[in-house]
Amino acid sequence: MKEEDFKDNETLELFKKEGGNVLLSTVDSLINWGRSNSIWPLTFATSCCGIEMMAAGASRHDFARFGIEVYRASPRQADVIVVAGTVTNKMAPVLKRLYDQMADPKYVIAMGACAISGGPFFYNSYHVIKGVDHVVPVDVYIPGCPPRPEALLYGVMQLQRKIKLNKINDMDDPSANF
Amino acid sequence: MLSQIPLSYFLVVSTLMFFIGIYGFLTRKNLITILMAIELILNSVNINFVAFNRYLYPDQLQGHFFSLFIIAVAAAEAAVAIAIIISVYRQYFNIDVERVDTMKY
Amino acid sequence: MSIHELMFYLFSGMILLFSVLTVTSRRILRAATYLLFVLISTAGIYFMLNYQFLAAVQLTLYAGGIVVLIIFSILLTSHITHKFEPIGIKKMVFTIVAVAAGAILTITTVLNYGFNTVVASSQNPDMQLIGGSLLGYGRDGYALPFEVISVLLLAAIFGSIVIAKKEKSK
Amino acid sequence: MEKEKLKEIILGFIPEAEISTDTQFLTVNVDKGQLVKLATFLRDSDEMAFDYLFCESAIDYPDHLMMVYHLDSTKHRHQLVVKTKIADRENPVIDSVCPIWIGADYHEREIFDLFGIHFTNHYDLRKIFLDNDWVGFPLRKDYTDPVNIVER
Amino acid sequence: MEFNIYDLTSFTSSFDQLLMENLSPFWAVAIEMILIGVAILAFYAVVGLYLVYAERKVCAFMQCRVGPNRVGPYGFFQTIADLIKLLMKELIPIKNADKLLFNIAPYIVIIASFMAIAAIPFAKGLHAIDFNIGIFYIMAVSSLGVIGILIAGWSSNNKYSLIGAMRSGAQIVSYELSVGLSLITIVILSGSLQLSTIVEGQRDGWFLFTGHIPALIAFLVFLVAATAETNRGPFDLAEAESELTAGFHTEYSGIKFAFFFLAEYMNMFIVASIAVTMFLGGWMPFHVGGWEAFNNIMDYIPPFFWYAGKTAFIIWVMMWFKWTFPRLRIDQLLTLEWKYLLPINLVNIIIMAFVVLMGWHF
Amino acid sequence: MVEEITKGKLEEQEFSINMGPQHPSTHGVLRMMLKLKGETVKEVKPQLGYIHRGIEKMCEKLTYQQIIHLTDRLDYMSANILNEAVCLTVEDALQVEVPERVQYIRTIMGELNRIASHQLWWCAFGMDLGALTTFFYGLRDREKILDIFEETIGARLLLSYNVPGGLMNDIHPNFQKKVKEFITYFRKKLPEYDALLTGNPIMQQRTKGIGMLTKEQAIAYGVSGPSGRGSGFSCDVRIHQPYSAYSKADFKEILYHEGDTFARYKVRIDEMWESMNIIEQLIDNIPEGNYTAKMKPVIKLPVGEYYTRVEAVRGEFGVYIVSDGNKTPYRVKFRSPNFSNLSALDLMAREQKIADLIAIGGSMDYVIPDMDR
Amino acid sequence: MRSIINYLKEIFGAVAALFKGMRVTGYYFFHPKEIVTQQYPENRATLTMFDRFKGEVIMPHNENNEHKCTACGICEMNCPNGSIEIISEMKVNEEGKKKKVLSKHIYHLGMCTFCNLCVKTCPSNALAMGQDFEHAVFDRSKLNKVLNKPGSVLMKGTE
Amino acid sequence: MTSESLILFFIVGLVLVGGAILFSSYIAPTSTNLQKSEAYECGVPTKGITWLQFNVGYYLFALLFLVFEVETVFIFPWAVMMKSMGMVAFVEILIFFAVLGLGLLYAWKKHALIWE
Ligand code: SF4
Ligand code: SF4
Ligand code: SF4
Repeated sequence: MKEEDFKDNETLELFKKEGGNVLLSTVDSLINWGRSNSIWPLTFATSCCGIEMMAAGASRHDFARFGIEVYRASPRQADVIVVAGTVTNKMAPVLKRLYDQMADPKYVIAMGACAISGGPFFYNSYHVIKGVDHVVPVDVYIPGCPPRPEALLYGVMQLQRKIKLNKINDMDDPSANF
Repeated sequence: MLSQIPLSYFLVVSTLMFFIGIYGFLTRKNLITILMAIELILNSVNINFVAFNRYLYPDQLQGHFFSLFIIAVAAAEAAVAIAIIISVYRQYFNIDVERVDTMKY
Repeated sequence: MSIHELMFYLFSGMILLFSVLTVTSRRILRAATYLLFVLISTAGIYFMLNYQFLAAVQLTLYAGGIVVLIIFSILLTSHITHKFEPIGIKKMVFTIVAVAAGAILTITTVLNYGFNTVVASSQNPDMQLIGGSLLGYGRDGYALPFEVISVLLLAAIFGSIVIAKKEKSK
Repeated sequence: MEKEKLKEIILGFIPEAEISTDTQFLTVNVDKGQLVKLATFLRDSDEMAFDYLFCESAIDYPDHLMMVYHLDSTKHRHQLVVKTKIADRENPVIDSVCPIWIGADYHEREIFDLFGIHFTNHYDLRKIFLDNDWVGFPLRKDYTDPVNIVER
Repeated sequence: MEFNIYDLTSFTSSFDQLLMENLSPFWAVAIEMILIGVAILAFYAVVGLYLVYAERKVCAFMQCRVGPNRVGPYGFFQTIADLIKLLMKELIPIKNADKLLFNIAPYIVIIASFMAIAAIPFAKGLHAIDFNIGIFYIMAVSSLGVIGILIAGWSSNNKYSLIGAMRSGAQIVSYELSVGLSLITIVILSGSLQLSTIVEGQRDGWFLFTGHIPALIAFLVFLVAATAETNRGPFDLAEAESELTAGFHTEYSGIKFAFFFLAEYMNMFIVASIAVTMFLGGWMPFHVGGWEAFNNIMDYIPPFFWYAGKTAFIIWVMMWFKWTFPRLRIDQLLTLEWKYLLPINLVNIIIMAFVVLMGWHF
Repeated sequence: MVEEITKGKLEEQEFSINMGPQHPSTHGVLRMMLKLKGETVKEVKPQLGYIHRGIEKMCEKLTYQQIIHLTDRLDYMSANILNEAVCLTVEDALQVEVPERVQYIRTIMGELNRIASHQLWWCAFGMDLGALTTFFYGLRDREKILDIFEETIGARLLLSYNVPGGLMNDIHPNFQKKVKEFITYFRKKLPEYDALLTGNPIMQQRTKGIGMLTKEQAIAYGVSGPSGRGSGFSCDVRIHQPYSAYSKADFKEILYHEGDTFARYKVRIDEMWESMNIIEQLIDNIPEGNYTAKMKPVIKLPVGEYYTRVEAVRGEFGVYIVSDGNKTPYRVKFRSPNFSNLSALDLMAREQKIADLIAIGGSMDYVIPDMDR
Repeated sequence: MRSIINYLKEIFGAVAALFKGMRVTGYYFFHPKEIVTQQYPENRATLTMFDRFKGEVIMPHNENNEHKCTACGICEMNCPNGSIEIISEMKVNEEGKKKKVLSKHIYHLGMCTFCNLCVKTCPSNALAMGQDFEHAVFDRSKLNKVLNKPGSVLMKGTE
Repeated sequence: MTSESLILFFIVGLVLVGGAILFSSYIAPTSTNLQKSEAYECGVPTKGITWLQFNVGYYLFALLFLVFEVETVFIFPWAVMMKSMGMVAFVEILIFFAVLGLGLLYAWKKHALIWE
């Protein structure tokens, strides 16, 4: 997919600037190539969006083409946590804990309206977190309710683009600010 | 090539191992560790047998077979020993020798 | 230094080091792991002496069998945070002295004894030979022990089942 | 069985029950003290045989709380609604029907959690949804939570 | 019968000679060792990585999808990307874990598989060590891997790991017997433990065919038991995802986890190699007695390809098992071993001995 | 601590372990506290609320049209049936007669939804048992249904197709053709499910006689739907209180009396066949007409209480609306099948192995957001 | 004897049943035609959504940059989760009447549940469902969209 | 090559694992937070101790395994000789198996082969 077909290139440019706009070395790009092509997700699905995540893994859409099929149940071995579904007040500490227990480098995809902003449960609900970015730092937001599997794939590609900007030695813990 | 190493070296190693085993046997209180010490002792004996066989009667296999049977017997012994340990454990929830013999059956 | 010497020193060093660790380690599973290393090094010595079958038996039965069994029982009876109390200094010194005395005595005897070593062949006894002797009846045959082993094993099965299966005697 | 007949039987058992037949299901209003007695009767008597409690809910009215039990009989295939008022909104207590219909277990825990109604005789009355340190009963009408609720 | 066109023995020995002549013996040996070491390492890495890739592709095809295809042509570099990523992943120190044992465990698992590879004959003359107790040695060494798993599970101080370790302990311990006994059936037929002799013995027909029924039973038993011994589905109870999250390696991250992952595939490779060597004639081409022309054509395919092809087939069958069957429960697993496989095996050995005694084999 | 335990009565000491909230086989965020002895489960304590979203409270603030989109998010696997239930309640209360066409379409959509859900259940159940390929076959076939949904409704999972008084929009012209195609296709594929999983001896051994639930227990706990019918509890609302167009189709209730995991499994497999029967009977007879009845833009229910029971995929779903005459309900209660079904889990899983617990959970087909609401 | 026969029968039955399952997976392995995978990013050019697919809410503009929204606020009211905010101002039109004019129709894509209510209830059909689904962004604020294009005005003849 | 070169394989394995872990631990990013090094248990803090009480049944399998492993070891030399020794070996192994089969039968009958 071509660069200009992607959305939100401006933010990506911004990230590049923040990174000092230094050219990546060969080693960096090799590592980023590895990282971006092997994003193992944690099995973390709380509700409806999880079903579409499963659908994305199934034959029709085949997540595995991106090398992502290795769903790990243990956060130690996962790279990305796809928050697929509503996160409630009771669940938030769990999510945070899971995120904390993941090994660096780690990424978060907020999938679906609930994960982005609480979605349908934004108003009048007493038990829903209004967006998981209050709990963990989110790298990519995929709107939809639920997003269709292609949208998830698209989000993953966005994440890959973001990973490709990383430099080997500026991997600070993003959760330090939290 | 082997002749570069004298037989006595093997014997020294096995002796040391034997006495280390004895040390463990005497100082350890846990039944399982005692079992391990016994395994060390048996092993040192095996080394002796094998070394003797190789250096003294290389054409025969007595030492070799002796070790073989020792290993087999050790296995059977370990099986029974562990069965005993487990049954002791189920009785006392403990496998310290000292505690075990002070407790009443 | 030939490869053989190198290996001998390596293996005997490992044996001694890990045996000491086995009997002194305060964590039981570590002790078992060290024991495993001792046994593997012993197998290494057998390999070096070219008794390959014996070495493999050592690996299978000792390392793969007995140690596994020991680890199993450790998993039941001990917890990861469990440590042995260090033994009293007095007892330790006493034991060490006694053991060292014994060791020195034996070693001096061993070193002073003149073995008439013959290293005619460092041939590996091949399986045909081993099998032949194991099944043979004659002077070098071990057919009887071979069958006795089976009885021994039978006894071990009976014994361990009876002992371990004993229902909770309340 | 028709509503009328059911009504007669129930009235024969508990004369002071208020029964309305013009609603979707036959509705019985009983005093909360007689609830367990009625429930046991409903389950055990052969003509009633209400063995299946398919819904149990609470309603928060401005001056009282109301427990509603929806019953079904797998034998006769008739339905019944039992209602009980709990006048004390501050400290509501009612007998549990858990011993009669074990399926009420979770429903009552839910009601305890969200309405704050205590059930006596319930064997394991814990909060089911919310954290143990959650304050307030969200499904009550007067519940406010400025932290979590964004009003629209 | 002409085999020497692809005989590698002469090549290796002449290489040996070349070194011996030009260097002092110590250095000659040292250089030889280093070369072999590097070769093994490369071989190990390549096989491991590509088995992972193959597994992904195989399961993808069985599941009506295409599998990894975006990293390199047909996703060929997928596992390399995985490797790079895993190498660059944080190694998390676990609180309350027994650090020493926690770190030792992957070594044990990997080294056990390394040692086993040493004795596998890949082609004529292409094996590191030709023990005269070959097959027994492989069995002995590969039985050590389980200790790594037990230690890993126990030292993680994690409940899932502990259950996983316990399970895999019981499992591997049980199935090792069946592996051993089913191999014995073939040893009776071949009369040797040396792998090269065993392979040579299958010159005129693979043992699977010459030993007919008992060999076939032994082969099936071996396949089942070997799948179980390598901890693969449907016997992957130790890491049963739906029950124990990740089983004994729940707490392992990054490259340490990768080693467990790798060891699983290497063990699969090893048992497949054993199966090929013992039952399917190792690197021997497929021969049919009497069909000289056919046999000659078969000889032109290099032995290594025969070996690799057969191994790939066995591995594929094992993958096929994994992706078809539901996982067994622990008690079923043990029942299968102790009440079915083991008695069958014992009887089978007797039958085989009888067959050999009567000379009924081909 | 260790000393205490070693000294204490270890026989009675149990090992407690957590499964969930993040666990591959709890189908969401159920947390189960297990007490184990060895591998044997001594007690299961489900902990709910990890996905409690307060939907009942939210409904009190929303109009009846808006409630629909929240019911979808309860049991998202039977979204269509759930919002049908709300629509039926509102229509009952207002005494609106919906056109027959709407009833037919609702029934067909509901049954398609049921098949889709059972397919997904089959995938998940296979995964729980460790048969990983089932996941792909089930979802592959499910995509065909999703295509039908998407063509008509525009959404794949959360349909929001029913609105009070009718439907959101008319069916797509291709609808009938596609559905028929699907049924021919799926009739061919369903036997594959049997070959892959049902007949498998490993699977049978893992499910037969495991997780027993007798009929009496099922009734007492209110375990309905396929799970209840696996115990012989005849609880199909479609039969006993037919709604929409179910009275026009001829079908039977699938009942098994064994009460074990395998019986529950079989009920679902057979229900897929039966659903296809229903659809086949209805699909050609969809009457012409309007796709919605005349409704006022602002719906106000008369004061009173309304209860509707429908047969959702996982059991009896009930909507209980108390209205005070406003445009928003006074109180809404959803009787969710999973909630009651879950309460029987402890009973079923005791004295079974961990692996059995997973199988039992899989056979009950839990959807956690539906329990937590 | 009976039990031994049963024992053997059991084994053979089990093996046969296992083989049946293997035939299914084996069949698919050897029939790559059965692969149903759609190669998403590669097939973008040919990938078409169903025309009713609900990907996002859009406000169609005609070529003169005109839309139909009268800023009546009905969609805002009907949206179950407040994804729409209408900002309007009072303007005096040519006829001298004060009239509400849309200045911003804010649409929170990150909250929308695609329930279709806004589209359905809009009295002047100003809204529609778009079929784009590639919305993933790095920054959440990018999801708050303004539907009316800058400088757009109300279509003539819309009330 | 002779069996000495086994040590080579050992060393290569050691180097592979050690090198990779060393490399990784130097180059991989690290971060710390309070929860990271705690035991993972589905995202909630662990309660109780990690200690599993297993039944004896479990050990019986291990014990039986050991016994049968000894048996396997002794059958190997026999298997090698079977072809050349013929009848004698056959009879010997029949006796051997008969005795051990008795053991297995005993275990079976005593329900030692049931996992509880
Ligand atoms: S965004 Fe929509 S589909 Fe996703 S979890 Fe939330 S309500 Fe469900
Ligand atoms: S979009 Fe339609 S409903 Fe919304 S403000 Fe504009 S005209 Fe009104
Ligand atoms: S589609 Fe529904 S949720 Fe989205 S903006 Fe329109 S009314 Fe709101």
